[in-house]
Formats: sequence, structure tokens, C-alpha cells
Amino acid sequence: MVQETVPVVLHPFSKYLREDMMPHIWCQGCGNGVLVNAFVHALDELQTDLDKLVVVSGIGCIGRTAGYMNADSFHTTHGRALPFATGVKLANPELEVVVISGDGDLFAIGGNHFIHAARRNMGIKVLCANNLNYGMTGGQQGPTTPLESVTTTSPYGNIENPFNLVHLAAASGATYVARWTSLHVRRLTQSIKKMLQKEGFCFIEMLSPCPEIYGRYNKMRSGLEMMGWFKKASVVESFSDPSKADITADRIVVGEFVDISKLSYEKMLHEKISKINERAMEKVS
Amino acid sequence: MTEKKESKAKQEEQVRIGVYVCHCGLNIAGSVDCAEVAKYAATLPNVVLAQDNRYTCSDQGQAGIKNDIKEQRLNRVVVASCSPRLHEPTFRKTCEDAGLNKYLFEMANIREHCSWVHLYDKEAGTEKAKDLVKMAVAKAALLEPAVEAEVPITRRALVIGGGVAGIQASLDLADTGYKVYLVEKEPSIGGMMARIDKTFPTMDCSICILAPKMSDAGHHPNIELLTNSEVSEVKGYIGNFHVKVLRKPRYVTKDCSACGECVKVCPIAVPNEFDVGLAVRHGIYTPFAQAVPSTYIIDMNLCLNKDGVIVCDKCIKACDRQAISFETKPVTEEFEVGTIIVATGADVFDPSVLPNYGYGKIPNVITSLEFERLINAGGPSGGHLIRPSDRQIPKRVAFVQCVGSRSEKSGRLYCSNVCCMNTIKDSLLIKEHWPDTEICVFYVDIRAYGKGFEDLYQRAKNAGVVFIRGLPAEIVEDKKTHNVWLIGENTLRKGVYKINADMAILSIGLEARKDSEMIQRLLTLSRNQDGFFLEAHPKLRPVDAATGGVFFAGCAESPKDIKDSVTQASAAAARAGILMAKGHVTVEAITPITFPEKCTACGLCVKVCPYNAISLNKDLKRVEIVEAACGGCGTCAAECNVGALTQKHFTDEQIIAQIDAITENEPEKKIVAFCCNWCSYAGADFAGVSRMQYPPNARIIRTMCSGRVAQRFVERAFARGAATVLVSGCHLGDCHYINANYQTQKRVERLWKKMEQNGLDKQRLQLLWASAAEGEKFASKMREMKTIVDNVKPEDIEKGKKVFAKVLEATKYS
Amino acid sequence: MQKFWRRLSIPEKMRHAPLDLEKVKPAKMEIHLIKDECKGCGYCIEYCPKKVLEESDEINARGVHPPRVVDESKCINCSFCSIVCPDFAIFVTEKKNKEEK
Amino acid sequence: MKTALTGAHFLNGDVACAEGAIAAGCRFFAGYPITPATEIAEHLSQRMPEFGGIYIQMEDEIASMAAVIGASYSGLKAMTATSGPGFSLMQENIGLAVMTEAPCVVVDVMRGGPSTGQPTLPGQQDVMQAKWGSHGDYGIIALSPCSVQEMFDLTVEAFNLSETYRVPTLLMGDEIVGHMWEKVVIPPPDKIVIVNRKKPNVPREKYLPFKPDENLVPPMACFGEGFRFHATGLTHNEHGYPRTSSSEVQSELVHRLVDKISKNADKIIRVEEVMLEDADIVVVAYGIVARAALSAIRKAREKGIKAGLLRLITLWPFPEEQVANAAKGAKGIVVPEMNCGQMVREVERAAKETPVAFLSKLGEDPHTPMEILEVIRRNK
Repeated sequence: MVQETVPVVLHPFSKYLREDMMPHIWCQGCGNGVLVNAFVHALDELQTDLDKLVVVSGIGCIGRTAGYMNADSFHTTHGRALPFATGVKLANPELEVVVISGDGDLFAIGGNHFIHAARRNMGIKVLCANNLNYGMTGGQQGPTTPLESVTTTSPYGNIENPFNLVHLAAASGATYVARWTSLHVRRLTQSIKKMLQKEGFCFIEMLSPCPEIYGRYNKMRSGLEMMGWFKKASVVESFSDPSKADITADRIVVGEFVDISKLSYEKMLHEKISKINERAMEKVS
Repeated sequence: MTEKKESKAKQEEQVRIGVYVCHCGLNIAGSVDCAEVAKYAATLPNVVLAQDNRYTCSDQGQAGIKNDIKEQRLNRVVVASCSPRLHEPTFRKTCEDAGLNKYLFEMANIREHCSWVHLYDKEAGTEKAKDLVKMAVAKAALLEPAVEAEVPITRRALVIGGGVAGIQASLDLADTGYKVYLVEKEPSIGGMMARIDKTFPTMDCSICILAPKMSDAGHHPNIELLTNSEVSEVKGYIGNFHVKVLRKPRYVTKDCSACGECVKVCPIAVPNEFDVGLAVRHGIYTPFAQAVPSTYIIDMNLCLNKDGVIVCDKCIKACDRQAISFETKPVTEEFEVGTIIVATGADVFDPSVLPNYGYGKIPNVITSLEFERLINAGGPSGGHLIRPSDRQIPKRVAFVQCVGSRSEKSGRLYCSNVCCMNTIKDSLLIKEHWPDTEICVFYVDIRAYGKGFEDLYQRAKNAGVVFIRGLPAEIVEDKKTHNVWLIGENTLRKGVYKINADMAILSIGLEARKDSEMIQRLLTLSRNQDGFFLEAHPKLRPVDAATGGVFFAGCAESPKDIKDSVTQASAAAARAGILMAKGHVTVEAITPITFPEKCTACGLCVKVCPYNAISLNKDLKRVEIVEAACGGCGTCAAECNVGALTQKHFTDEQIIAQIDAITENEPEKKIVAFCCNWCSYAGADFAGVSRMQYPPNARIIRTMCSGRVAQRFVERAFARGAATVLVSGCHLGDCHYINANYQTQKRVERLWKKMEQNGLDKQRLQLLWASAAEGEKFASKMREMKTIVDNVKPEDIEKGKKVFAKVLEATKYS
Repeated sequence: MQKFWRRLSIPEKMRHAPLDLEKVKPAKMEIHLIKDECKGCGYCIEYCPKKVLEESDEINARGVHPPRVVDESKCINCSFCSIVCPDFAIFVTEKKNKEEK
Repeated sequence: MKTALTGAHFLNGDVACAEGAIAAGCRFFAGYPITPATEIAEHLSQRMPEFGGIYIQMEDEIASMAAVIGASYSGLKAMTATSGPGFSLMQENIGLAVMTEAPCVVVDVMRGGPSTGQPTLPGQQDVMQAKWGSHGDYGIIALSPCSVQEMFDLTVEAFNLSETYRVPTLLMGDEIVGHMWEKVVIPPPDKIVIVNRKKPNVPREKYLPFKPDENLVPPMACFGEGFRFHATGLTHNEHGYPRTSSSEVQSELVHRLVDKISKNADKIIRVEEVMLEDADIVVVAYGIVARAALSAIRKAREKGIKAGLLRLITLWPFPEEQVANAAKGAKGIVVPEMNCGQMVREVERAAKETPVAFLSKLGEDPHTPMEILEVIRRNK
């Protein structure tokens, strides 16, 4: 009886996706699908107007997300999602601009753009799928690769200290900062909802299992094993000190870390503009 | 030391002891020749005055003493009468009134320990009385005046348990103006009373009269309500308790508006504790409609999210106020209080242990508590008394009394006080709703002792409730109709009955809470054999615990109805209030004194002190004592072998003087018994109160704790030829000084070893753990030891004298 | 109802079945599997709190074993399977009352 | 709202360019300070708000270019301005703008290179980079102003072209035209021709964001207009969906990106011809150099040498026909450039047999008329 329902059913959320782009390119057990799922759930719960939503992504596995969302979307060059989104948001503040990209794209090649967008408090919502390495290019060491992890370019174990993304975001001035894993998908969804309702620059990091590449090199051959790690190691410590929110083999600090309100760049800019013109009008008359 | 000697010397010149032997009507005089004893007393050293009188505790008795102190310049007073646990305070006051320091008073217990236990051997009784007086006089000669240290009292109270008793006590204290921490284990206060439908004898709605009190407690500015919390640690002493409370998370924040939307969506459902499983509740729930606080709670043992991963977020979504937070973690709160009221309540008896009543197997056999929920309009059946099997309203109902009370079978020998009246009330309730229901009550005795109780009993009878004396031997089910057959003997009509009913209600008794032991340990309380907490004195201090600053309210102390619980609660509040109003309390001058010049800084005393009141000052090579923290057990003094430390009012020389007094003549016939003030001495008193007869050869030396009994005391007793020695104290774990009696055990075991090595009969040294309620245990021990005394070989006694001879020198004083 | 009853963890002292069980009897759920979308990560199976799913031995269009419903009546519609699925291949709906009778 | 500047003004080239942008309807500027283009940013930071437009200084030129593309996709006319070093950084996203066909204007006020070179001195060394700077094949439009007036006029022109052909359009000024003060006459707004991008005239379901019209240019929808379309830097089909392993899609797309410029070259290209009809010697010049060339040919004529000037206003697409025609009757061609010979290669290619003499000049001053006249004389 379950079987017979199969062929006809259409997933209730298929309307949020570009059916003709499905199935997505992601591997078995990849967390990117979970992130998109959570994002879609959030959109659905908020009844977001898809006509006013712009999804921007950079390069990398998760970069394909833009193409999968049934909304205006743009797939930029490597690392440039944020400055592009800056242009979009400033040119039309009515739009809900969400950048969905990876740790390499946002924090290695795009690192400078990230800290400046956060510093300006640009009204952009950033969702980062952190898979701890460069997945699409075959698993090279990246800015978030934990110490001693093995990757195709750190075959003897990584000796570079990884970025603590939530700390970085908080320090750069983000108004909302959270970290969850693909296992905490409910909390992730709630965070995304919160983020979409906030003003200013918001950042959510989702630890995403990359079993095919990162996992394979680090003794976690399946998505279930990586999820198992998340379950074993995760501790929810909301609003604890972001600088202590580490990601190690036996401890993954997750939770919300920052939730403040601050005037966004576009708000301030457009307020200024209208003030200037009031003055101009007075001069004229 | 030297100038101390002089001072003692000075005293010795002028020690003037007055001895008063009390007849206590015939209580003592009945089996002791008091005049004879007084005459004997007059012959004792330092005694300048000895007389016997009918009631020494009477006004003129006391007046006489005062007068003599002035006129005869008495500077020591000995009264030979009842137990010091009863009248020592009285006579100490008498002395003080006459300007004599109360620590210069000593008592000989010739009633509980003598006249009452040797009713039929006046001669032996009199001889024993003489010895007891002699011991008292010997100690009295060495008594020294003392001033009591004052300890400040924190003006905050902790109330453990949020039943009606706890609520009442909290409200009383809070209204008096003291801050109260009310700690309740369950998610809501209200306790047992909240589950009851109507109260007897007035038949008013239980929750209706409780709910207002609950919300008062919830909103009172002076009450901090800590629900879903448990006291995890209590340190300190009267007036200065440091309390730790573990607040378990509710996972629902104060923002909860109790709208109940979350409950509608929660996929988890289990039987509801509040309705004894007759209704279901959800994983997120409020215990009952009137719960205080009204904040809901998530049962994390059942919640799908218990592994820390939020699998199900239905409640989160349903909650507009976003009051649900799975992040919350348990927190431990710490605060200081001056007094503690224990109102932890009672459990109900689980009748499924009585197979003959078939509870749990026969669907239509229910308990009186289940009945309360069924008859309650807010209950699962909407107030319709229906029987579980077919949910029909029963035509014939049988009540069975004393289920889990007053029976060997259930192991509950005591009467639970409330069941009779509760059943009578219940029967009337049924009659109110369904007048033509046939009701019969099977009972042993109907105990309608309280105000208005008898009327209610009569009303029930007049309403046609049939009372049959004699409990059913068994209840069997009629498999077809699911009716029940009650079969038993009618002890009035002397005949067997076999009565058919649609439903049987077991009137279950109350029993001590399973977790009482935890509270007992936290507060170093003691419990009677039924497991209920033991008051300091059954008559004169009924709501005080033996531990200073701790009081009882409600069923924690014994089964009670609501009225008594509330009464006791107010009493406890008043008692606590007295302490806090005063703001300070004096601690008995039974703390240690040190002689630094003798101290070797070995640190043994530091190790054994249960209160960490002693610290080692390495630089000065001596120990330092925090008097306020000292509990006064004296185990430090027992541990010190170099005489660098002893306990005030129980000094080595005083105790040795008592030992010597006992062993002066016919030691080979005697038992030198050391009893701790709280349990074994009280046990001996209890044996006396209950007139339990035992051989007269025991001589009891009272110490505050068995931990005070030094090896050298026992050794000296043997060295002086005592036949046997008894060391007795509270049960391990029940020690009033936390764990001091574990030292007692160690020391006795060491002595046994020594006796064995030296080929002595180790039977001669006995160790007894007896609670204040175990009079019989004490008495039988005395009988047992009598036979030992009779069988001790003289050569063994001689050998003992030699083996322990050394100690005589070591413990020589005057 | 008996079945549902057995699933409750009954604390010791409670000897009688709750009277209002029907009230809380959970609605019947229908689990929809879009088998050929499944990539076989197994998340839905692993993290179902009621263990409603298991790996089937059939092989789908993507050459993996999609899950199979073991006991649909155990499903309490938390829908975690549907939100944790990276491939939008499973979701749960409430059954229409029609086959209730 | 403030109204745009009109009438005669005494401005420097950068400011004229900024005013031109405003006149052309540019409402978004993102940039990064760099000499000698900084004054454009400074002026716009003051002017943009007055017209409800956005000025933002980004963290670098890469970001500036990205932001410009984003703004363009949000429906604003957008521009950035820089010089050599920044122009190099922008190449990555100029490529993205080409691939996603984002209309936008990039002003390169050329200075001496390579690398940091001579920030305050003129040059014409980026003109080949303008065509070939970003990787891959593509067509692009580049204009070369020779006066402050043209800094205004050609900025407007650049916006119109980029809007028409959905291609980044480059305004290749130099330090001199940028910093030089001259009279600029700005016509009233209604006299200025303004072109806006072509919008789709089909419903969402039918809309294919990269399906070209007859001019090979796809009508452009903007974000938030309800078309819910996708654009990517990957090779994509008419839906905008990536097709990274299809040779058909690749050749179709890349050829179109080249063709939409080359096939429309005649509509795009503008040159200025001075006394070419009978010219034996044709000077081909652009930018500030062309002004020296002009007085050079005048002096040559005085000395009886038939010299003419072909000034390239459009550098890319290259005015091949115009050069070829001019070359036909001529005995020789002279090409003065402030580089080591860049556009001269294109001129040689177009001039066929006609001999071409190249005159290089680097550093502070452009060629003097005398220097050019000298070469004209030598080649007659």
C-alpha cells in the first residue's frame, strides 16, 4: 500500500526547487541536501515570497544550490558571492538576498569579502555548508580543515590552524551567528527562520558530512558515521563565548552565539539618501 | 596547665555538693528506697547535703534547691531522678536562677534506667541507684563552670516538600517576614491533598481549599518556589546551613502562558501520575489544572528528543510564545538558611504485594486513591464512579480497611490514621451521587477519634452503609460478570461471610517515602522502625528534629490527616520562627578544649572530626577549633592519645571518675555501659518508659556520641576488673554527628583484636547499635550480657587487669 | 488500541489502563517514499525515533537500497525522516479517514 | 531629486565622466580608490545620493566589479572606475559580466605600467588588455575619449551600448583626459539620447533568460520581477542552466558572445575622419594623442603634405573597415601611441600593403605635434 502511492506522489516541497534541475549532483550522505531541505522548510514556514528571494552562491559543491532553488538565483565566480550580493541588495533593498556557499568559497578566496560584508552589516543572510575541505576539487585541505586531518593536499596531517567561523563572524560584526550540524536540522531550520526575519548581516554555519571525500580520508566512510560523530561530539552551548566554540574530534560546540540588533548598511544608506534629498528640495524651493 | 591545676586545687578545697533523690511519686520510690539512697549519698566525698523528696521537679522541690544553693553555699548540684533527656534543662535553669553556673549540675537517671526496669527487685534497684548517684557525685566534683558560645542565625528558611504541610509552613514563615525557599521534587506543589476529592469530616472540596494556598505560595514575595528540584547537599549547623538544590530543567521557560497548544500536538502519551494512571498525559504536560507554577514541563525520559537531537519539533512550532527550550540544563542553586522544615510527606501502600486481594489482576479491585480520582469531577471519569472492567456505575461497592496498615502480612504494623475516616467520607460521597448503591465496609476497628469524626461515622451508618468487622481473607473475581467475591470471617457474628460486589475499594495506608533515607542522610536525622522521621521528644518537642534547627511537618513524621498536617506545619513554622526571631542560638559548652603545649600536631583529631571544625596549624604545630562549626560529639577527644584535647563537660577525668565509681566495688558483677545521648541512651530510656525488665547490673555512662568513647576508657574499666563493657551508639548511617560512630566501630574492633592477641574473652566487650525506638533491643542486650557476666572466668578478669594495667597510669588524674 | 497500550511505558504503581486512551490515539500516518530519488544515505532509517523504517533489499534507479516501511502504524508523524532527507525522497501525511472503518 | 548638470561648465575629465554617468542614468557606483581615477569616485560619492543612487566603496576592485554586476542584475545601470592595477583585478569579473551578459560600464583611466608603474602619469598600455584581459573568448566594447567633453559624451555612449548589447563597456581614458580641465557643454536632459536594456515580453513560464533576439542579445529580466531565473558563470543553455560537458552548448554560447559584438560592429563603431579624402599620409590615433596628431596634420598641410587623421573613438570592436578605406589611397600610415605598440598591430592588419610607421612615447608627456609631423614628413 505504501508502494502503490509511490509513482504518483510529488514531494510537497518540490515547488521550492527547480524540478528540471533535480536530481542534485551531491553524493550519497552529503549534507548539502539536508541544508537545502532545512532552508526550504524555513521558507515554507515563513511563507516567503519566492519572487522577492535571490539566492546567490559561489563555487563548490554547495555552490550548485543557487541553480536548484526556484527563485531568482546567481552562481558567481569563486569567492565573489558576497560582493555580488552586496550589489543586488543595495540596488534593490526589497529583495531577500541569501548567500549559500561553502567554507572554502566564503573564507579562503572570499575571506576578505566576508569580513567586510559583516563589518558593513550588509543586509545579506549567509548560509555556509562547512564540509571541512574542498569537496568539488577532490578533497584538498582548506581554511576549516581540522588540525591533523588527512586530505589530498595534507597527506601527512594538516598543520594549519583552522578558522573558527562563528568566532570570525561574531568578531566581524554579524548580528546573528549560529552553528549547527546536519543532524541538528530542526534547530538549523529555526535558526534560518530567525535569520530571515532579522535585519543586517547574519551567518549560519552548518557542519556538513562529506563522507565520499573528507570522511574517506578520515576514517568515516559513510554519512551515517559522520552523523554519528556529530551526535557523539556535539554539545549545545547557546550564547557561550564564540572564541571557545571549537570543532575537534571529540567536541563540536553548536548553538546560537550572537543575536543582536543593529541598523543595516542599506537602511542607513537609504535614510541618508532621503535626508540629502529633503535638504535638496528645501534649497530648490 | 600549671595555673589550671591551682584553680582545680582551689575548687577541690571548696567543692560543696548537694544531692537530691526524687521519689517521683511512686515511680521511683516504688522500687527504690530513696531515703536509703539519700543517706548513702550523704556519705560520699564533697557531699554537704543529701535529701530525698517526692517531686524534685515540682516548684517547691526547685525552690528548695535554690534555697540550699544560697544558704548552704552549694557549688555543685546532683539530682537523682528521671532521664536528663527530660529534666536536665529544668534543673539547669533552677541552678542558674540561684546564680550557679548550669554546667555545675549533674543528674543520675534512677527512673528510666533503674526503678522502671527493675520493678520487682527493690534491693537490687536501690543498690544500683546508689551506684548511679555515686557516679554522678564523682563527676559532679570535677565539673567546671562554662559559658556557652553564641551562634548567629540566618533569617531564612528552607522548606523541603510542597504538600499542604510544606505550603502552610512556608506561608506562615513568609508572612512572619522571613525569606523561604520552598523546594518541591515534583513539577508542581500541592502534594497528596491536590489529588483528593473531598476532605473529611467537613466534606469540602479538597483542591478548592488548597488551590488558593498554592497560588499564595506561588506569588508570595518572600517565597522562592523551586519546583522540579531536589536538595542535593546540606552542610553546616543550626542557624547556618549551606544548602545546595539541584534544579532539574523543565525545558519550558517562564514565558509559558499555559495555553496547552503544545499538548495537543505532542505525539507521546503515558499514564498520568496525578490520576494514578487512570488518565493519560503527554510528553509535554502540566501535572494538573491548578498546578503551581502553571508553567508546563517536558518529560525528558519520554520525549523523542532525549538524545539531544531535536527529532520532533511539534511543541516548539505550536508555542506562540517560544517558551520551549531544549537547551536548558540542570543548575545547582546554593543559598544559606538558618532553619529547615522537613515536609516530605508519605507514599501510599502498594497493595499488589498482597496477592489475596488480587489488586492489579482483578480489574474491579481499585485503591482508595484511584477512587478519589474517579469520584473527582475533574478526574478521568468526570466524577462518575465507574468500574474499570465495563465502565458501568457499580450497584454494590465494598471497602476493605487496613490494607497496608496494622498487619504483619503487609509489614506495616502501625495505624495509618486517615483510612477509616477517608472510607467513611468516600461511602457518603457515593451515597450522595447514587443513593441506592449498596456499600459495605470491612474493618478491624473504626477509629473516629477526631473532632466531628463520630458524627460522620453515624451519618454513614444512617445512610445505610453496612460496617462488617473482619477483613476479607481473600477477594476473588467472578470471571463472567467481573464482579468480586469478598470472603472472610465476621468477627462480631462469628461466622464466615462471602459477599458479592461490583467493585472493591482497598483502603490503602500511608508509608514512609522511599526517598526518606536520602533526606535522613542529608540532615543526619533518625527514623523509627516504620521509617518515619523521629522527633526530638515525643511529648515535649514533637516537631523538632534531634538535629538543631530542623523541624518536621506533615506525614514525613507520621501519617496524618490534613488538619493535623496543617497544625504541625504551623507549629514547625513557629518553632523555626522562634530561632530566627532571636537571631542567635547558644551552643552547649561541650566543644573541645586544647592544651597546645601537649599537642604533637599529629592531626588525628583533624581526620576524625565530622564537621571539619578542626584545622592543623603546621607553623604553630597545634590544632585550631572553630567552635561554631563543632557539633560536640567529642570523637576528637577520644582520638587524642596525648591529652592535648578533651571535650568540655565530658572530660577524660570526669568520665574516668564515673568508671572508677562503678568499678570501686564488685566490678566483676557489673556492666560498664557507654551510651550515646541520642540513640542508645534514649533507647535505654525507652526501655524504661515501656517498663521492659532487665537485670540490674548495668551502669550507664552517658556521652553525647559513642565516638567519645576512647579505647583507654574501656581499657581502664577492664584494668579495674569490670566484668563486661558495652559501647553503644546510633545505627551506622544514623549518627547524629554525621559519621562519628564509624570511629566507634574502628576503636572497638581494635580493642577486640588486642583482647584476642592477649587471649582475653572478647565477649566481655560488646558493641550495640540501637535507635531511640529500640528499647527492647537494649533490654535484650542487657539480658544477654548478664549471662556473659555470669560466665566470665575470674582468671580472665585477672588477666584483663594485668593486660591493661599500663593504662591505669596513663589515665591517672587526681 | 491494545497495541498502542502496549507501547506505553507504565510506571510501577499504575495497575489500571487509562480510561481516556481513545482520546490520545494518534492519527494514522501514511509514509510516502519516492524511491528513485533516494540515494541510500540511511539517515531516515537511523534517526526514526520509532524505528518505522528499514533498508529494503530492492535496488532503485540509482542502484541503492531505498528504505522500506516496517510498521506504518508506529509512525507518530514527527517527520524527521522528511526533513533530514538530503534528496527530498520521503514525506509523511495524515491518512484520510476513509479506510478508518 | 536634484536635476542633472546642464549648460557650459569648466570641469576636469574625471568629473565630466561622473556627470556623464549620472546623465546616462547610472544609479550605482562601486569602486576602490586609485590614482588617477579617484576623482570619479569622489565626485559620485557626493552626486549619487542626490539622485537617489548608490555609491559604495568596496574592499577591492574584484569586489567592486562583482557588486556592479549584482546591481546590474537588480536593474540599475552600474559602473566602476579604476586604473591599470585595479583593471587587472577586475578582469575576473569582467569575464563574469561577459558570460552572464550583465550591462555595465568600466572606466579605466590609464596610467603608466606595468604593475604599479607611474600612478600620476598618462599611458595607453591597457588597450589590448581591454580586449583580451579576461580568460576565454568574448566580444567587448571599448571607447577612447580624447577630451573632457568626450569624457562626458562617451560615458553616456558607453552606457547606451552596454544596455543595448548586454556587454560590459570599457571607457579607456588616460591620466591627461582624466585630470585636464576644459569647458564642457552639457545638453539639457531631453536632448541626451538614453537607451535602456530590452525587457522580456513573455510570461515567466515562457521566459528563457539567455535566448537571444534577432540582434543575438537576450532580453533581460531583473531580480525581483517574478521571473525566477538563474544565471551562472558556467557554460549554460538558454535556461541559464549549467551545461558543463556539452560541446554544442559551449560553441553556441561562446560564438554568440563574440558575434553579438562583431555582427553589430557597424552599429557600434564610431571614428572621426579629418581631411582623409585626399590624404597621402594617414595618422591613426586615439585618446589624448589624437589631439597632437590633429595639429600635426594641420601643420603638415601648411607645409603642403597631404596628411589626414583617423581618430579611433571606438577601440573595440576594432574599426577595421574604416582603417582599410583610409589606407587604400594612402602612401603611408603613422600610428602614435603612448605604449610600445599595441593598436598599431591591428592597424597593420587592416592596412594590408600600406606601410605603417609607429611612433612610441612613454612617460610624462604625450607626443608633441612636431614629433608626429617629423614622422609624417619622413614617410611622405
